[in-house]
Amino acid sequence: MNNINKIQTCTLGELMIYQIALSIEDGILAFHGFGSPLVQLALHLAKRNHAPNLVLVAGATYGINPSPAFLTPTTNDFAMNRDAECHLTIEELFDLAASGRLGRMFLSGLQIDRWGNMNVTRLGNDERISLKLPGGGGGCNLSADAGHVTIWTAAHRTHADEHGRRRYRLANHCDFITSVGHRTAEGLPRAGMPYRGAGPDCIVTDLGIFGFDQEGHVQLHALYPDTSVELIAESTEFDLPVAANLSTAALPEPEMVEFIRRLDPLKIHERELSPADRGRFFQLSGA
Amino acid sequence: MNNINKIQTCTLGELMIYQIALSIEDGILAFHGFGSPLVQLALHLAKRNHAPNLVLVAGATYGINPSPAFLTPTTNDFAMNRDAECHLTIEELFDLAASGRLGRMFLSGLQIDRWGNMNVTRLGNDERISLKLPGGGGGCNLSADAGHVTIWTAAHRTHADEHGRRRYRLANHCDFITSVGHRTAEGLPRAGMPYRGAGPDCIVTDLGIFGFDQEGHVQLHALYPDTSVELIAESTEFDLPVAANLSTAALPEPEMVEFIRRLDPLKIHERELSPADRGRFFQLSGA
Amino acid sequence: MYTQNDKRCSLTELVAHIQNGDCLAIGGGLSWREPMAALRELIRQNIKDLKLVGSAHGIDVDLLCGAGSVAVSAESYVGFEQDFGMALNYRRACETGAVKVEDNCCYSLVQQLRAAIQGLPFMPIRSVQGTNFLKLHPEFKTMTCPFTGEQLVLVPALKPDVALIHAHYADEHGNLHIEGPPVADILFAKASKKVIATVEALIPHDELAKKGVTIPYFYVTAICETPYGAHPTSCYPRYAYDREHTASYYQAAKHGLDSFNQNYLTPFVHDCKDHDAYLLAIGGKARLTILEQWDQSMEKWMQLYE
Amino acid sequence: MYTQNDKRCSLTELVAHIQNGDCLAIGGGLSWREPMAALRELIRQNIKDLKLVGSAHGIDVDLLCGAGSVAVSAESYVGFEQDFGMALNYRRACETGAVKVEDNCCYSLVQQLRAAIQGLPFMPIRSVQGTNFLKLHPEFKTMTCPFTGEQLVLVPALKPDVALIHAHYADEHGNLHIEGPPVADILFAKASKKVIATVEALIPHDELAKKGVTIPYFYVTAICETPYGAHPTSCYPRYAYDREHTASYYQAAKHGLDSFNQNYLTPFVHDCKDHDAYLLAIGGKARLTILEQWDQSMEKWMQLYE
Repeated sequence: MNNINKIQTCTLGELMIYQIALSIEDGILAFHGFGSPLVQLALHLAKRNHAPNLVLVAGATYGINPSPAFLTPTTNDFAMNRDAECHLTIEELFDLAASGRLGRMFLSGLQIDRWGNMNVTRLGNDERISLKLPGGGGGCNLSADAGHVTIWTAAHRTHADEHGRRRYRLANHCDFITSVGHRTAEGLPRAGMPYRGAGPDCIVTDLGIFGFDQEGHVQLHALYPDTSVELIAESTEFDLPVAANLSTAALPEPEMVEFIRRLDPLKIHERELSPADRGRFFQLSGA
Repeated sequence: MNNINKIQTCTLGELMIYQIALSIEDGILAFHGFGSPLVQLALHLAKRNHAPNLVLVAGATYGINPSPAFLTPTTNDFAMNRDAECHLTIEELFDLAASGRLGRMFLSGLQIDRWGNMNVTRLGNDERISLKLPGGGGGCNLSADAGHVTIWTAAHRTHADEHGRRRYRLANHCDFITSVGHRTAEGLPRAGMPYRGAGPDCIVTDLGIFGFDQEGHVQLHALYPDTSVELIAESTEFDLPVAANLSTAALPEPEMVEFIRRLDPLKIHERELSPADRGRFFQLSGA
Repeated sequence: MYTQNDKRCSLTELVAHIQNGDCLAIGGGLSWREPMAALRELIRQNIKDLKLVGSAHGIDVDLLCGAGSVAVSAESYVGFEQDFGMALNYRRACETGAVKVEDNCCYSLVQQLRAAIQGLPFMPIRSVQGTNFLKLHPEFKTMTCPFTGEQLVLVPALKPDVALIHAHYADEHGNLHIEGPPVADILFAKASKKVIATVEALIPHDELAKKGVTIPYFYVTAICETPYGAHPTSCYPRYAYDREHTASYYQAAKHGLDSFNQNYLTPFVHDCKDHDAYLLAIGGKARLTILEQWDQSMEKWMQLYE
Repeated sequence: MYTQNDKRCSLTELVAHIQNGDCLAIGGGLSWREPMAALRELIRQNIKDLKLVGSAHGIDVDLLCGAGSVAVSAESYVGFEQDFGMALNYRRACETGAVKVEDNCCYSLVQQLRAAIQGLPFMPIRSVQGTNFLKLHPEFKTMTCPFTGEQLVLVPALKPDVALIHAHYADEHGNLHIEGPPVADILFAKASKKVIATVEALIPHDELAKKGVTIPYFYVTAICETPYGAHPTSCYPRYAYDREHTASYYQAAKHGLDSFNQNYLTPFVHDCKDHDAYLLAIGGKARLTILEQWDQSMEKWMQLYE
């Protein structure tokens, strides 16, 4: 308790973790994949707080409801899987998704377009790959199958190079569509596809919180205490509609912050953030 | 050894077990299904003798290479599965068959036609079932998928009723085709079907040993010491070609007989035989 | 997704998850680990018009047929093997037309369950074509494979309304542990809309986790601790198959439906208000002890089959 | 069907089962239970032109790309997660065109392996359509479902030439036991033409049976006892991931292929005549003991990641 009383601020990472956690419904089965410490922490935070009946499936190990010893930088580690209640196999997790029983999945991309399509496969084109990315794991399948998708990225903010050019994370175009949002690679609306899931309904970035309008287009929903519509628009390649009830994102409670810090003593989740963003702090309201 | 020296005869059941065992190749995976004590004993006999590298899958339990405590009248029993080396699941066994890795299967029927099609589903027709049989388990699937099929029946012999009518086991027609032989229900040759397996190549009955000719028609291969071509023809509804090299079936060695008796102290396998057939004995050559 | 913390309920409540007309998948196989106590309760609750799906079954399906609970059988085998032979109540019900015969095959069933588990409309299969099963299953379709040009059969997804399982152990959360052959229980659990289970014993989660979770809790709707819940089928290593009781069952069935009603259903189902009463009726502790002592010697084990 | 009684062989003989141009499925996942000793031997044997299939991989695939052993990558992820980020040798090889990119997705891979396991030409899947994976996989087809009218993708059977697995235990007959997540190893073992395995230890069958057989012997072609065969990836509970060694690997790769050759491949692969020599090169008993003592205290465990 003493520790918690001392917590008067949260970091950007902690805010993002909390916001990702808020997208997670109680009583669903959700899977955090690998290479996603912000999401891993968000799932554990959600389960501890508003979603005690969450069926939490750990990425890479497919353990259910583990109590990680501490967050490790690589996901398929016994530390992440400690005391799992039971286990799935790789095929079972994907079957659950394909049969409509994966309530929510978390996906990211080096390019995210206005429909929530994403690219984690490559930059360049069929003839010439300018940057080979690691690939999407099961994101392609799960973007179609999961009930809902939370998108997150900690690299929304762009900086102009010496020629004033920016490489946008929220971009007009994906060089390769690894996972589908509300329009397919061919531009077809998602509703016409035989997918199980409803697609992305939330994007949590280093700059704000976004949703999707009825057309399936990204829409700004909430700012952070240190961001603005203009700042966000500057780092977004496409025109960004703003929700009528634009708000400022809620911050986590001190005990949530304490929980995150306890679960991630090595601060693995900060590796998702830019060095500059690691210095962003927000005053907690209760403090 | 003393026991073995005393064995001077074998029973019909033991002869059939030995003959079924002779159809089993070494180094294959074979499955004995349930409700088939003659086959269960044959597989264990084969593995102990000429087929030490047989992968013996026990019916109902899907245990591999068990050492049964004793044969039980119902197959899904720990006694049958004792000390199994490892286990399959139901789906794995059938997958192995469907992918061409089940070398041999053993099937029977209340009606067996000249092409090796069999009926264990019902007598009667679509409108009226005159006799509901237990059903075929996985025989339908395995008759298409298994590399080879050994057919067995202990009820080949027919007896005329007071009107001189016989109900043939080896019959002109199956009321229902549960498992396929060398012609489908529609009369198509097996070669035209996308099956994995080559179909039945051997029938062991209470009267003799049969194979199939190039057309896929049942053919008499070997008599028993107490049967004749005429006797067999009388109990077979269809015309029965006789192989050029018709022989008398080989009898088991005394140690094989002793092995069978040790493995089946309750004489469960005799339940497959008619009361009269339980009294048939054959003098062993070595005796 | 069944996520409540405590899934325990009474046998009456457990079985009430089954509705008239449901498609019911019964776990276990032949004389092994059939959920017999729950089936007897189902008969007492007068649940009717069931469609049964499964692979190799015996007394479980025969009992329901004898009690008039079944409208359709899509099992692949119902019988008593070399033990007693044909399933007499089942046979009668099929021959009179009281039960509609939609026999299936083991692998077709597996593929149909897999389609449900994978959220697919169908699964392909090579076998079945060339047999008469296609007449019993007009819902099966065929296609020409676009890769090989072969003809394949497409079997549609099968999603039972309820899977009814008897397992060795559960924790309160509903994680199940089965020892020995799971038969089709895991497939049933994953494919079905609801999973209800009787278990020999409820144990703390830590203990269960050490034994291994066969079926994760979130598939499981409700559980009921029901020791000897598989009797007269076996639940090794706890107890062996009660062949003697099964023989008396078979004798009762052999002499017709009236005999079966009078000599089996009445004394062992209807007149037993609950599972404890049934256990007394079949011989109580004395009889159960004999079944539990199968592993004391080979002779004791063999005696159970004589 | 591999049924010989004694499947033991040397690491050299084991790896010789892999031919130039083979489709190779590597077991394990990310930093967990990769068959690294066998992969180093594969490089020493100069086996080339491999097509790699798998789900989530890291140093295993990256090492083979750095050594020039790979022609095609059909993995679904190759990287070092938040640990080090991109897989640099892999990335270079893909960008120069040395390795042809045929990225796949986890479930598509699962369904392709299942088709092989089930002897089917293909498996259906709902997802993938609407993405650009169909461009990378012109062999995928689509069909209109005859049951629902939906469009489905048909992914063809994938039957790797060789599955290469590192397991905890084997018996001489080739039964394998894996502790912890099997990842796709069981699927690979069932789908592949050959299965070769390194294991931490050979143990008698009775002991193995008590632990549980993860992969039955008849799938397994050959085995080689290779303690620490997963190093620098983990093989819990025996030893943790060697992050320090992996960091030096990463540094070597970061400065280009020459640097990687000189600072990693030469000292840790080519100059090590065998696995024992490698274990000495990475620090011998002293280093291995540290990795084995991960469970002595939370502090010791955490230190491995600092």
